[in-house]
Amino acid sequence: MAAAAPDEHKPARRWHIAVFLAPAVLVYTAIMIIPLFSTLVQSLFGPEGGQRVFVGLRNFQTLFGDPRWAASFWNALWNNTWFFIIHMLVQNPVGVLLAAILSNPSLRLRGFYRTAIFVPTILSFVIVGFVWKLILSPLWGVAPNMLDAIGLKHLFAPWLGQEGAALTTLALVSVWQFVGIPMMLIYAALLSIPDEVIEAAEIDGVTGAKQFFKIQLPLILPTIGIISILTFVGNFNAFDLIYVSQGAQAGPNGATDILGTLLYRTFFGFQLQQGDPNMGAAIATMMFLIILVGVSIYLFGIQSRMRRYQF
Amino acid sequence: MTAARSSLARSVAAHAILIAYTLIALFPVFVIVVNAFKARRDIFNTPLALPTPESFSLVGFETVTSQGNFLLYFQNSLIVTVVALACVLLFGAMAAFALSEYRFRGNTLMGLYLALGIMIPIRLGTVAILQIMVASGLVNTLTALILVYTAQGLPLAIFILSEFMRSVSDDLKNAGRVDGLSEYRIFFTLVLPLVRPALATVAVFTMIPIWNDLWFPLILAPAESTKTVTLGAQMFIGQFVTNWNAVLAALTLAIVPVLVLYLIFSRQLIRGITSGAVK
Amino acid sequence: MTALELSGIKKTFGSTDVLHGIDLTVEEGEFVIFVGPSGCGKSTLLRIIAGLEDASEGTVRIAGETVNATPPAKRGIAMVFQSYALYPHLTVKGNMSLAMKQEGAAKAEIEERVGTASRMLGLEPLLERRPAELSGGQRQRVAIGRAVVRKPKLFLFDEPLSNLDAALRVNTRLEIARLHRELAATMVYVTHDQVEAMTLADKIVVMNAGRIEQVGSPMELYNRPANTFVAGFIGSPQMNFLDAAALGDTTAKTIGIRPEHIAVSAEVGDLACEVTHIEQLGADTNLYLRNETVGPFTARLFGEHYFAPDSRVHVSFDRTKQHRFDTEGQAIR
Amino acid sequence: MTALELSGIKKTFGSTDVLHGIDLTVEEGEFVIFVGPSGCGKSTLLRIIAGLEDASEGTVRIAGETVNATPPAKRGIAMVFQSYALYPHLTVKGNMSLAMKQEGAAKAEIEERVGTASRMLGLEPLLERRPAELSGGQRQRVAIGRAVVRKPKLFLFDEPLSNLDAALRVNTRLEIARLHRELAATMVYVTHDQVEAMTLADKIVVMNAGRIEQVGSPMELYNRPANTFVAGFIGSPQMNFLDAAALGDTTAKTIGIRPEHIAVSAEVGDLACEVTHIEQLGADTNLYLRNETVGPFTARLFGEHYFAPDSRVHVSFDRTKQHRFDTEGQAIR
Amino acid sequence: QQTTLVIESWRNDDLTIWQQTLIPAFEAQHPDIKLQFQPTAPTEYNAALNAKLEAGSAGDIITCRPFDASLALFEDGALADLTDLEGMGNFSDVAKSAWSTDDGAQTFCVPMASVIHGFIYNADAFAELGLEEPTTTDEFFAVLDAIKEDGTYIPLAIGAVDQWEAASMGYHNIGPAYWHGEDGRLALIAGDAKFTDEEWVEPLRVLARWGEYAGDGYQAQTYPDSQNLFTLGRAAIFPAGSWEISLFEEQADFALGAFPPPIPAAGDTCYISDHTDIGIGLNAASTNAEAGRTFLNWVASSEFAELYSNALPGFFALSNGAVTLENPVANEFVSWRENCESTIRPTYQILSRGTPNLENDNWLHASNVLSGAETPEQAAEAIQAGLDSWYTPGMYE
Ligand SMILES: Nc1ncnc2c1ncn2[C@@H]1O[C@H](COP(=O)(O)OP(=O)(O)OP(=O)(O)O)[C@@H](O)[C@H]1O
Ligand SMILES: Nc1ncnc2c1ncn2[C@@H]1O[C@H](COP(=O)(O)OP(=O)(O)OP(=O)(O)O)[C@@H](O)[C@H]1O
Ligand SMILES: [Mg+2]
Ligand SMILES: [Mg+2]
Repeated sequence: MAAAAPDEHKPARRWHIAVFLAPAVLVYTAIMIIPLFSTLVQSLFGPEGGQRVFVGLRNFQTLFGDPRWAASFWNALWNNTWFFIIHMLVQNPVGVLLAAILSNPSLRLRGFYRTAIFVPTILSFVIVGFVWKLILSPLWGVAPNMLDAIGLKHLFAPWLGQEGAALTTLALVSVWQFVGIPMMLIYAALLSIPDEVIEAAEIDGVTGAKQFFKIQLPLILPTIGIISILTFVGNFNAFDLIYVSQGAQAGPNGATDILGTLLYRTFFGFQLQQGDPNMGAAIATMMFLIILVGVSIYLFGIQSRMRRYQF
Repeated sequence: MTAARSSLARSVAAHAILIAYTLIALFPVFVIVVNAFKARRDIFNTPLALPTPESFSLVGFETVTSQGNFLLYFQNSLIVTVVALACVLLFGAMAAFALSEYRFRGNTLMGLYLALGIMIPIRLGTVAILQIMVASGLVNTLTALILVYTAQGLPLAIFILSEFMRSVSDDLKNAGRVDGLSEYRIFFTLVLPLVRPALATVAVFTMIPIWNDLWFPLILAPAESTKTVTLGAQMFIGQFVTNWNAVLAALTLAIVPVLVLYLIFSRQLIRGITSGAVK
Repeated sequence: MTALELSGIKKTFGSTDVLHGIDLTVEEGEFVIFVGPSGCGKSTLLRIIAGLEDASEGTVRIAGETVNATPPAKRGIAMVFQSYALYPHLTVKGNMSLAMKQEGAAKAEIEERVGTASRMLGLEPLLERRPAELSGGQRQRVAIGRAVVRKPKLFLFDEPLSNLDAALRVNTRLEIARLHRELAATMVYVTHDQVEAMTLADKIVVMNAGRIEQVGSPMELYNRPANTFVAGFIGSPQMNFLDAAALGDTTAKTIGIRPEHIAVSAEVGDLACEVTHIEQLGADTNLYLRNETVGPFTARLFGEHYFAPDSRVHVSFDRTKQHRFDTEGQAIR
Repeated sequence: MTALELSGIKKTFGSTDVLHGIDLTVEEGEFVIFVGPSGCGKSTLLRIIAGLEDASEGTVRIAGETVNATPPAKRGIAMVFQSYALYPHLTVKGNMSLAMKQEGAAKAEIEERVGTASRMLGLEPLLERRPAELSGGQRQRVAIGRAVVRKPKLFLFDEPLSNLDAALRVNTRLEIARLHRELAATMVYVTHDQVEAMTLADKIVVMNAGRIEQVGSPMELYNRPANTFVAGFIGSPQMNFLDAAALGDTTAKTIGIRPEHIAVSAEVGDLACEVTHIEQLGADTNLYLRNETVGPFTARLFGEHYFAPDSRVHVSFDRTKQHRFDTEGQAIR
Repeated sequence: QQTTLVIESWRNDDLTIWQQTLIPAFEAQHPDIKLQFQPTAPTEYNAALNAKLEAGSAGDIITCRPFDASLALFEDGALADLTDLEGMGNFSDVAKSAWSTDDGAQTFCVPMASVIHGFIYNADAFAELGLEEPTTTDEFFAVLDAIKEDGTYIPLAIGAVDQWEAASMGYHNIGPAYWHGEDGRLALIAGDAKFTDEEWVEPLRVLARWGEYAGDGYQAQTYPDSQNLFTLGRAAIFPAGSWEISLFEEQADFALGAFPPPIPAAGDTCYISDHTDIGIGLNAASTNAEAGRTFLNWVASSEFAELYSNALPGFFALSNGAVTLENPVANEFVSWRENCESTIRPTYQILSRGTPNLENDNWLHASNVLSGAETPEQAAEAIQAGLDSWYTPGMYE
């Protein structure tokens, strides 16, 4: 335990800061930022008479002015938001719960559980899409038969084909796949809490769930913040799972279309639809701005105010 | 923890929850693995049945081993993953240390800058990245992939590591400073070992998308000699027909190395790494 | 009634044996102090009593019940950790009130007890601070406060006053003694401070390398140490151990004489010696002496005295206060 | 030469003023001890000298150079932290040798110095352990070891012996004194232990609430405290402060008399009083007394003495050892 | 000296055929040219190819999607002009239309194959239930009713989740008979016909009726599910494309039969969708253009046609030379060309150039109709509205 804020030293030259930052900044700027921004800039260009010319904000006007574009965009944004809500409501609490249970040092088979729960995160989307489609398929009987076995067959429906259920179903599949991530992060954070603080709590009679909420949770709050922001960023960038299980059209009837699939279709094209890098970049810019706002709120508003504890 | 502190009811409840969730987590994996060893018709007719002598089939694995050069693909995937991972961890941790340890002008802005990368799918930069690689003659080399994955992994690594580094005791770093350690030594000998659990976590998070990525191998290094496993497995996904036996076989095999890497990293998830440091 | 009974407690960390079978009975309301050299297993024993560590062997009984499998929270204890173990995210007040809140105590009562404890420990202006904003001694006081607000039947204190200044130490010591009387609580207390041990304890347990060397009242240990270890450990400066032969005593191996039982005079005395070093403590003076036959030894004088280093003085031992030990170091009575 | 010079050091944490302008000069090779109540700013001052904390105002000069902007690593200091701050992932040996490795010292030399330090501190059997596997006192010894292997010109010790037992404390104290002589190093040392302060210091700095109350040699402070604060702080049990009027002295407000300067006898004496409490420390006896006019006070007797509580005794004050203070608490000389 | 030609393709499926049949045959004749077939997963092909072409790392030989995708590449200068390639003479204008400029003046890909839509059925099941191949829509539904009545088989293997199944295997399969093939298609381009016209809505109505004959939960049934349902013998009829032939022959352990799309009423002309689907062209930036043209000439030859059509029964070579097919089902499909009028999918030429994309809209609304989420009329309205939002007839002339 020590002072909460990093110390301020003001030696004359602090080259080491530059040295620490340089490799990451160089690689990252060259391979990521420059290409990405050269792409985003394209949102200000458009085809005119066979040439790509600067068109200002025209693409954005199209995106929000044209009812079809706007409809797809808002639909995707709303779907995305829902996707995110499900993750926040299901993935993160479940992940935190699992980590809290797993962090109990006397728990047997801890390593096994941890690995087992993490395995889905390792799988490639192709497999995940395949297996869940197989399981949820009304034809091959996995889910229907299992529900039948517990007398709940009537609950079964071809969820992936239903407009109302498809997105939620996929969000839950995604939760299934990624719950390992919050779990591991929280687990790592819980490990750093000194044993003695926990022991003091034991003596004070703060045990079990109370111990988690009163002692551990406040100490790992920054990690919870990280998880939320990573979920936000990850969800608003999500693409693959929907793509492999519902295709780039994100059916049924656009019910699972999220920003990622909309962007992919627009940017890279799909089937007979030609890729439109300019409109694609406009959508990407919007996504970028949405995420940027979220991350900035976190970085400037929350992270800098969050109390941290040192061990 | 002691015997006295473990209550039976609590541990029964804990195990019940964990077993329930483990079943949920592993059931689909079980379906995958079971079906990787079955003939196609049995996959769909009896997806849940264990392979029986009649339905047992290694046809998928046979296809995988007979087509393409999977050993080489595995090797490529491993090289790319491990090297990129090493770079991400090293560079990422260094940058995270700079951000979390020093207050300098533009600190938060630099943090934001380094986080921009997680806000746009890097796929969008494909053309420019490919142009860079073409210009530098790196197309169809593993180096191209390593560079891209390093860049791709950095933002997340920095984001997570800087948070964890903030919780390393200042007194400890200060003790190092008083001991005359340079900032570099403090980073390498004090801070890095103490954030081992976070490093392991970041390593796992970074490794998975690299290992499973299809796009950049396809674009940057599609040549036979530089194919990765995931790209190799794509050859069984056809326009109208997907050879699910082979896909399942290839991708089931592909889980093994990541799982091994995961297990190696998760051994770094050690408790009490900082205990005994300060009063 | 027996408040605490330890029988055959052993503890092994990996291949290190830390406790080699500890048997001890503490009566209800007793104030027991553990003393012993650093690393002899005092904290470990306390942690075993608290249930934070499993004994490798042996049983712990609290109030007559075997508690080996009882969780710490159910043992009815409060503990001050040697390393404080404060909750870093809670204020001083939060740290002190958490346990009572947990027990569902009424708000007013919590307020009152936290108020009393913080007044006693001089923590009032700091109630809203967090541990990171406290000095070492302040943290230690919060740790004490956290334990005392709970008023349990059994207190475990691990060097609770080590970082406090003399004045505060005396006050807190008196407060703890008062608490002990008022609550009729049983207290198990670890300290390195002789004054604390002598003034607070009903019973001192002298430990050494995982074993109990002697149990007894403070003056018993001071006047009738069972062996050289206890004799040397209780009292400061330490008892002088002189070769019995050199002093002409053939029935013992070693003669122990406390520095305060040596009279020093410039002219007369049994033994002539040379002053090697002199320590002025204000109230006392420690004199480091050397005699050719018996070797170096220390004398302690009341008040201020001046002797030039290397000057020669004469000393007389108070024969009645002399301790005799055999070759095993056991006291000969 | 001046080893350390502090001028006008102020420190504010948020809205809390912790140091209110500290001026102090420490000569090369001097052993300076800071004492003061818990929370008075001793550690903060040490941290400012080390460069771990910025002074809000004022300058720190080490060996004549202003070091306000010099990083700690370049100040040529070694420090024992009050909270130890051991490297938890390194072994005891690793903890002690890290700094020397950094300096590029030869392997053999590192081995040798670590060997010497660990022998001096009794850490030899523990060299391969990690901090988590050590007892509190052992950790503290590692912290000391880590500082002493480096042999710098300026040592900063923050309560380095607080968790050690009496015997070890005496030994370590002597070793530190030896180190001080041998290296001719300057030492700045914080302690709450009167004996340590009296025996080690060339100069004691008494701090109170962020200010220096008095600076002087140990016996100077003991015999000629500048004010009631210093008088009360130095010496244990504390000096008795009695109302001068009650004692018939009209030129002072308060009369201070140390417990050891009070003679007690059953029959004769200046003042008759009642014994309220008695503390047997073995070598000394503390007597808590009460007189109707002057109130309660403490006497300290050499050796063992028995008085029944509530019995009546007579005391005489040693008039030559009496201290007189004015209404501001300043000593009247 | 040796040159190596890298062939870009989305046909992962054909990897073995190239490696075992086509490449050896070519290399035997041209020992100085090595071929390397480098397929990409079909869903990634367009995006990956575009990126590689733009950055200049694409292969020498480019497999061409029909119509606009390739046209755009040609217009961007990524594909070489092959109008003067000798082998081009082997192809009809219709065959070349998919890879020619709108005015037909330039051709940039050698046509490789077309696929024909129709229905493949489980002949054993038909025999068992005593059913005949239907010829009219009514007969078709009678057959479906009979199968449904019997209950052993799912009448129709079709799912809605992958969308394109509903459009290509459903709407575009049975539709030409209603909109009269090329006439209807060209009228649509000319603006003389609309999706809301009776002849375009009616096939949607027929499609809507399919739902009740599809398997349980067909809304969530994927295309591979449909394939498996059929080949595992659980479904009786599969609305198909001819590309299924080789797979079904390999996987099904029952006899296969095929019938063309039913005609609306007895005596109507029969129409089939004979869709030009694969072409092959030359990367304009290729440094091995000469070798590339040599290779493309070989692709245009009847030798290739023979090899390819037989290696991939169901992909019918487009060259003029007669090709003998060994596969009976494939022969059955080809034989429809004699009695029926051929047409291509109406959405491919010109009409899918804008946003919203007509083909994609077709997928979406056809699957909505199939799954019952929209009425045929609503779907037609929506499709037409989408098209009208950007297309004016004649805008590309
Ligand atoms: N980060 C901080 N924020 C606010 N106040 C602080 C902070 N650190 C220390 N203080 C306060 O500054 C004062 C001096 O602290 P310091 O640690 O110097 O005391 P000390 O003299 O070393 O006391 P002790 O003998 O108890 O160790 C204390 O009252 C403490 O509460
Ligand atoms: N986790 C551990 N692993 C190995 N040895 C340990 C561990 N914890 C403590 N020890 C050892 O056990 C012995 C007893 O430790 P303990 O903390 O009980 O000592 P102590 O009597 O409290 O000492 P101190 O007065 O220094 O606090 C010590 O020698 C210590 O090194
Ligand atoms: Mg201890
Ligand atoms: Mg301090």
